[in-house]
Amino acid sequence: MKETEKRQDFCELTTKPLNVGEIARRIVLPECGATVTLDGYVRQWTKGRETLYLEYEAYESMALKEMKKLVASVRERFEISAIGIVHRLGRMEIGETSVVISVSAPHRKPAFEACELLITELKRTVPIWKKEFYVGGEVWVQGEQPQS
Amino acid sequence: MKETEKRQDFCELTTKPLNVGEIARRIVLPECGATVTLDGYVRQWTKGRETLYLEYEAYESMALKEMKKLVASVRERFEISAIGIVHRLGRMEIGETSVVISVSAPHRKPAFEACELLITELKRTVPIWKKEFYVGGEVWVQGEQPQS
Amino acid sequence: MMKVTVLFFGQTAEIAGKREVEMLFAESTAANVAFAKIVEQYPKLSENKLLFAVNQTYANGDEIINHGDELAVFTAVSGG
Amino acid sequence: MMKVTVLFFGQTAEIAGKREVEMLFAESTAANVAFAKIVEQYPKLSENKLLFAVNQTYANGDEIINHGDELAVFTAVSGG
Repeated sequence: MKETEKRQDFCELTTKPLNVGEIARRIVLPECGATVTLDGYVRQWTKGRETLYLEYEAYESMALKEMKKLVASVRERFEISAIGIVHRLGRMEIGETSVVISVSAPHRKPAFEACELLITELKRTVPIWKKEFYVGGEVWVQGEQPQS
Repeated sequence: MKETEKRQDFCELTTKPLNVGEIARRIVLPECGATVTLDGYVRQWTKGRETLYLEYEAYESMALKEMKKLVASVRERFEISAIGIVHRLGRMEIGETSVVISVSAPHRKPAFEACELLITELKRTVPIWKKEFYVGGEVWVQGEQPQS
Repeated sequence: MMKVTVLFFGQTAEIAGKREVEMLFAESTAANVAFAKIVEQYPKLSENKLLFAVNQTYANGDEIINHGDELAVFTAVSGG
Repeated sequence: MMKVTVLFFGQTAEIAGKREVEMLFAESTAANVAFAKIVEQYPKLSENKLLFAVNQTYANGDEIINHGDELAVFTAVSGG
């Protein structure tokens, strides 16, 4: 059973627009009743400053490895059935989705917890970087430091 | 601003299949960077018992009123931007979505908290009932009692 | 006498054998009195823990019923 | 001497002016020694807090570098 479930997990990087509904529905399994999905996208306004667009890049081979490690470790900790993570790379306009994390489970509570932990850890450990382009400038967004 | 945001909220009942991605994307606003979505659907297996399908019915006018009250009260408590709730009624097959709750926010943490509270309270207070059809029988699923 | 509409849903509709009925109550009847009369009329309802609503709002029982009000009797909700 | 590939991303790629370079190290060089040499070659890198990886895994510095290894130098990640 554990093996069957694991085959449903996926971690992907793509430059194409993400379809949040399609990703969320890919992990629906017969023993599941709930899927929690985080849709992260480009925010236009941050404390009165306007973002024009973002550009994401990744250390792709390592990012996929780290995403898979993350999935394996979160799986161990929660009563969940499947995890799907897709991160988009390249230029993204306002409102466009940069990351989707979906977690399916028999019952919703562990799906909420696992999904929140996955995005927190992804932002801390997966080697992806974003550059923000705003009116009059551009800046590499500073992330948190991972503690090893 | 509060007024502008409120116009984005929606509570709906429908007998048509739900499109989780479409619902989630309807509440994306310029100040938002994250949407958390719960997709609740028909589970086939519950502790070794097989469900064939479910039938949902609602006290529609009161259900919409309770959903709107719930949205208003959750809005007060969290730094969130918009809430969308759609519940499907009628017969639903295995894996088909019965409810979608989406919450958008500038930052993800309150969106997770609000989404989880919304589904917990919806299940406790919104007058909707489901009947489970299984091999050899059918039963009205017993809900929790709301404390007034 | 005042005329009110009484609605049943799910399990209570199955027990009552109908989804809607009109009933007459004396002026100034309190909700808990009205609901007790409804349950008296469909005694099998009392085998379940019941919830009551007056005009699409959960009732605490103190409400005074008015002509034309919409009452509802149902079991614990199970949506989601 | 061993040949390794050194990768830069985002801000470190801008500072180094390249995304990839080959470098030579003595046999049995530890990762922290190798990374110190890389930073020496591109001194502006040291203006940032840096993270290091060996073969697509975060390095703690103790790793012994082998011929053909893939090293990477980058700033705190900011995906999501």
